Amino acid sequence: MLSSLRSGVQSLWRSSSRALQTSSSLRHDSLFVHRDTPEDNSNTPFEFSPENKQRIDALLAIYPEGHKRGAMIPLLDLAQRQNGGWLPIAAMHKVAEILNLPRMRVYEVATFYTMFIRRPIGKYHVQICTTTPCWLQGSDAVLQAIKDTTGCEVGGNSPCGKFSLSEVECLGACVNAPMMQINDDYYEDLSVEDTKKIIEQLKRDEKPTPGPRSGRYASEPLGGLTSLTEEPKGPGFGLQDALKA
Amino acid sequence: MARHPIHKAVNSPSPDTQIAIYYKKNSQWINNQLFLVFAYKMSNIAKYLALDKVANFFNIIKQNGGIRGSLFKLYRQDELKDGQLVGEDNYGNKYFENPRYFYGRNRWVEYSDKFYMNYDGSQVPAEWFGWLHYKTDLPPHLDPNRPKYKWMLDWNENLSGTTGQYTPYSTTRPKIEAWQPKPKSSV
Amino acid sequence: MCGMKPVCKIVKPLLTTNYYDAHVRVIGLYKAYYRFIPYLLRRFDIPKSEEDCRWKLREMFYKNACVTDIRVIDMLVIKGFMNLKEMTNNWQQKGHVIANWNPSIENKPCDFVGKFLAGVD
Amino acid sequence: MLKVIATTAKTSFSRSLPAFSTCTTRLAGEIDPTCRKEAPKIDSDTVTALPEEAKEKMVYECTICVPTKVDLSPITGVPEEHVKTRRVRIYQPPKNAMQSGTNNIHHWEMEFDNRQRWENPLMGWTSTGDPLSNLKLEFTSPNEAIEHCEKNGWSWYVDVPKIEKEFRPKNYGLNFSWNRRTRVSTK
Amino acid sequence: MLRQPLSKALALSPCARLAPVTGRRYAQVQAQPEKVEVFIDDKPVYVLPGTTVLQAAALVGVEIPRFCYHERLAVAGNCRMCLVEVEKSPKPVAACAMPVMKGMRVKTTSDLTRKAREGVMEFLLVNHPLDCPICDQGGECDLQDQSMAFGSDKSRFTDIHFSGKRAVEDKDVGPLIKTVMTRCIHCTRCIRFASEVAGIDDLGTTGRGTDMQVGTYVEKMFLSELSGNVIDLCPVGALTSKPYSFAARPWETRRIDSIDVLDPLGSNIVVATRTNEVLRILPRTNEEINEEWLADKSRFACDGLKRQRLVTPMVADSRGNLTPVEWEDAIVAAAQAIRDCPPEKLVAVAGEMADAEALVSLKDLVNRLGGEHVYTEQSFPLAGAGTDLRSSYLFNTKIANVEESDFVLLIGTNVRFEAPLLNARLRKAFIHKETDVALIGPNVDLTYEYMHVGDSASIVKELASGTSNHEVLKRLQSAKRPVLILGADQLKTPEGAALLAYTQELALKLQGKLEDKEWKVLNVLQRNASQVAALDMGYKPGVTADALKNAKVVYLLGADGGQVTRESLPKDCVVIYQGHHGDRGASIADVVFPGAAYTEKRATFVNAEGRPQQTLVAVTPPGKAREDWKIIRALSEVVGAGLPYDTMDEVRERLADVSPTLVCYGEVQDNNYFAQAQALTQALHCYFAIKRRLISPECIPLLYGALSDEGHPVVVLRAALSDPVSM
Repeated sequence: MLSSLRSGVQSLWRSSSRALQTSSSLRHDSLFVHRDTPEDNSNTPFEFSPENKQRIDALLAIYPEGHKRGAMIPLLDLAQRQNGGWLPIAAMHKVAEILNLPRMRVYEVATFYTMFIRRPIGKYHVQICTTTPCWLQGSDAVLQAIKDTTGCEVGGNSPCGKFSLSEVECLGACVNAPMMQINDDYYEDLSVEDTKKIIEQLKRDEKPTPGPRSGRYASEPLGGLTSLTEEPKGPGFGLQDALKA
Repeated sequence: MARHPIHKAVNSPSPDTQIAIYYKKNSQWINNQLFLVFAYKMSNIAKYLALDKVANFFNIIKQNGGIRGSLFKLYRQDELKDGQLVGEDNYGNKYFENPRYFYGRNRWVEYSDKFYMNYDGSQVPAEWFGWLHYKTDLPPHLDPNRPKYKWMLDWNENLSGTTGQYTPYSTTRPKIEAWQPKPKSSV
Repeated sequence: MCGMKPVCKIVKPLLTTNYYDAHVRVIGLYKAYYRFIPYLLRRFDIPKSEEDCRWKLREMFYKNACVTDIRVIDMLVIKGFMNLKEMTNNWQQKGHVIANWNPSIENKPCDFVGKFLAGVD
Repeated sequence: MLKVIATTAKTSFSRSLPAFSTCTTRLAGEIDPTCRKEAPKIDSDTVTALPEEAKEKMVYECTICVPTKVDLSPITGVPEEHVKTRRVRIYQPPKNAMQSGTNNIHHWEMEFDNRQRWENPLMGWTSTGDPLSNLKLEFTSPNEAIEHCEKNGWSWYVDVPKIEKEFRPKNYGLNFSWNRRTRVSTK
Repeated sequence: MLRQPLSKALALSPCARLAPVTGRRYAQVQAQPEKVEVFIDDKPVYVLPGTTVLQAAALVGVEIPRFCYHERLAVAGNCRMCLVEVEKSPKPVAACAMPVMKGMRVKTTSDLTRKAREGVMEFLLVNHPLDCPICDQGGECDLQDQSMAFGSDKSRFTDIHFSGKRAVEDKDVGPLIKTVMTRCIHCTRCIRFASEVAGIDDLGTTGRGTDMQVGTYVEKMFLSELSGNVIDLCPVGALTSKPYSFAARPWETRRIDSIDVLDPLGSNIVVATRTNEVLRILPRTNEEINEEWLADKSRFACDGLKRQRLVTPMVADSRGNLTPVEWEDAIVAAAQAIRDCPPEKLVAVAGEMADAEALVSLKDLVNRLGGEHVYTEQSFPLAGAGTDLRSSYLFNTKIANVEESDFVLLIGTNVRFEAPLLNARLRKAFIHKETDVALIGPNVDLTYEYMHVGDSASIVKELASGTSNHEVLKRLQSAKRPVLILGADQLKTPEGAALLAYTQELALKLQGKLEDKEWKVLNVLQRNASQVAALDMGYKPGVTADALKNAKVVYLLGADGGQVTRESLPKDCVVIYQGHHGDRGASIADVVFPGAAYTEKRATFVNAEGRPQQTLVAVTPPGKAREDWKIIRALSEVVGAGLPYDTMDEVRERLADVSPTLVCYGEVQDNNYFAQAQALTQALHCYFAIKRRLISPECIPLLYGALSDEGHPVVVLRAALSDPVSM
């Protein structure tokens, strides 16, 4: 609560803040302590759905006795998916209850992994990569396009509540830069128009085709193959004569 | 001889007016002075015969309330002086001046009778202290420039050695809070 | 005699090597003080008689009568002469000398209830 | 200073040594002469010394036998009440619970019982009349401390800390053991 | 914390246990594995295989700097401060986690080691604020000291000039612990303490990398009865004591080693004082009692020593209001009352913090006057052997030996509340020695798993007679070193005698079968610090209503337990109260004598094991207060029955006359005569049906858990010492 007040005051004084502090504060975009909100407090009910309960049983069966806590991450993931992409504290408590662990141990895991999102989030979580290869390929423009179309700020939700935007580090699809991840799908080789189109489709709750937008199938070269163009040679190619049977 | 009041220190709007008032009030006394100077010149012989001293003696006795009064004053103050009553303060102390005595003894105070023998210097209030010690020649009741504020306290004599004296007390919080027994309500 | 434990040990002496010499030194110190008493009374204006001073002197010496260690005796003699010299040279003042009688110190209560009420340990 | 005293106390008695003398110097002369090979070398100072000086020197060179139990209380100058009524605690300083380091606790200390402190009524400062309150001596062993206390005539007692600990090898792997309760919940 | 089922865990072979080096009396005699030779700075040392380098170094007196390592906690190995060079190892190794190997040569002062330490220190200081001047840890800070010894004078990391140091939000974990989390260096000692020793898994690390922080994630109090120990454990100033904050620097304080009297264990403490004020209380290592922990009540109740104190003698005036008087008047008033009183109507009642010296003087005084009525507040059944045999009211197993036990049965005691450090021992045994615990009584949270047998006292009877078919009986009978712990509070009731008798019988049956004849089974856990000494001296336990009904003079020696009330006394009865706090006792008194609290006197206290220990004078008693035995001694003289001792040494001689065990400081005498006690009980036929449900105090882990009508928790904490009942 105090920190939100603080950031509010700071944004008011942003222009003159240099006079007040000599160094910028190092802060992560998410908090590592829990703050009770109307949507997220320990009293909000959370219960796994019957299907998920079956999944939990199956998951727990994988782990041997004495190591059941290994199922914590799958369970948290299940909870997050069931809860529309974010993980309320009540879900963490539920997981702790299932695994018979102190709650703190679940908090530790949930805060450690950035893919567990502990604040309410839109239906579509747009994660745009701005690491060097994507950045060189124009991820700034893509980011701007997402901001314009969704109305999100980085680290925030859109006014309609449908979208959330995060800036992330490399997602491992540098060959198809620039790229973004929306929920579980990668959208690659983006141009500004592509991005806008994808967002528009999502606004209508249509599902855009994931993958590269450049017409590539995967990460092959854009202008066709430059190597390995001929038929692969058969076995024994280039072998010493003496070794040929 | 600082006979004439010097008003350098007092930054009043019209010092001359005040001097005029002062002199006007004391004109009788000045006339006496002039007369004395004249008499001095004219009566060397009388002086030679110490007759002026005799005159002074009777004058002093007279001013101090006859023989009984003079003896009492002598008993109380160890000296008898004649002089001009300059003023009296709120506590009943009377202030006198007589330039016939040399500088340093020509202003004095007669403490109020209520002090009887228990008089001491601290019973002189601050404003009269200044006049007594020649810091100013203007008696305080004639000095319009003296600041008068609501917050100024009445003069208070030094109470050391009396029951009203200041005794130091601890200003620190006690380290141990003692238990206060609950008073019994009955009877 | 306490059996196995060594009772004596060999050490370096301070002034004397035997009780006789030590005794002689103590007597010498006593005499020096004794003879100084009249001067002491005059010089420091002590409100005591010579007899008082002699008794005090005897008392001071007898206080350590039970000391058997030669080195301790020697050290006491040394300190005694130091004290005497301080007096003869006027390094001590009247207050120091009169302090031997402790005239200004109130006696602390020594019975239990007295100590208890006074709150002294 | 010593010389002064020595000369002051010089006497001309020449009686034989008393029978109870514990002086060991006399024994030195009774060594078997056949063991001696050569005349002792005498330095020039000894030769040229005056008889008094020689005697004095001899005193410093010889040794005497004294009781093991030394009582220094007559010459320490400590007031008698602080010798007779005080109790000395001999102890090993405890490890400060706030810190891990143990380098400053491998010795023994002695301290006196705590005496009365009182408070200044004006400022609340505390004072004590105990000259020994700040005396804290360090020793390598309790025996040294005991000897020191006995020498000074203090009564003492030894407080032996119970810090002998069962040695159990630590094992990082125990944090992860699957079948023991030592498994830590954070791993 | 996934635990094995008890049976499975117990089935494990004990070979994993390592025998202790120092001869603990009940230690298992096992074949010692061959020791290996290692060289620490070229000094050879033989150690058990599996010993860590750091432990081996400690054996030869080489201290390796550390932050995260603590010998009573699990190895974490995350601070890296203990890096040392090992010959033939390419990189420095963490000494705290590295087991020794044969012929290993460790160099703790080599260049590589020094450089490694300097590097670690540089990293630690990158984000550690330079606020030592306003930090409460300053002067006793491991980081401060070690950076002086091993650190570099400047940092090469200039990035912080632009980005600033990491800043972490402070946590609110209750009124006892102050947190300044920016100072945290992530040693995780507090987390490990909470999860291993305290058994409260509330602390943890959240986030990762530079955003990692130690805390509770959600805002909650650190609800442990041992929470104060994390203050000691924290090597920096991240966790400090809230009541002590900004009070003093460690070099300003005088430290006096003393004994705690707020629980029956008699934990060893260090009282830090300055200007005649007790500022804080720290634990002092005593492996036989408190190791190096201290319960919160003992640690934080010291500010109660400054409140509600009796500082002057008081006598009730004609209207019954207590008015301050001088000592003479108070003593004369009390002596008058005692002289006028026939000896059989003089009743003395000792409270829970009375010291042995005062107890013996009071008893001697009453006896000299011809009276016999000396009581304690806590009751104990007198049927059978009663208190004649020491073994029937002591903690015979001894606290440290509880660790050696393999099965502990708690009967009607909430150890966590009554003796938190004993509970910590039990938990330690549970974790490290695979000891199992069972409980008869209310199902309370003891911070470890236990077998709940039921809450009826009749179970004890069934166990004793062997008619029970509960699993716990089999476990008890198969145990090599069983321990029974009976809560003394259960013995207050009319059925107490029977409960004690059955417990004695059960213990004796178990003991008869043991191979280890020295092992003691029966334990009674007393509730306060004075009871054992009082019983040793022959005080009668539990003041009876009959005695009070006829009393003419009642002498309360710190008796605030509420056993004596005005209603229970005749109208004209004179009550004399002697104690250090104004509470129930003082408020019904006609004469009040101010005594000294445990930090203000040299006094003997006997703990639940029967171990006498002495407190030392840390501060002067406030105002006109005097040491307790002296008050009684002075009173005796005025009464006309002067006690024959004037000094503390003489009182102690008297104590030794009464019972030589009372002055064997620090030592415990072994107790026997269990069979005789049981035989006496049997002869008197104390066995009768017991059906009561056991009720033990609900666990309120913090002192201030029970809110009184005063409302605010901290207020209650302050008054904690003066009013122990509300805790």
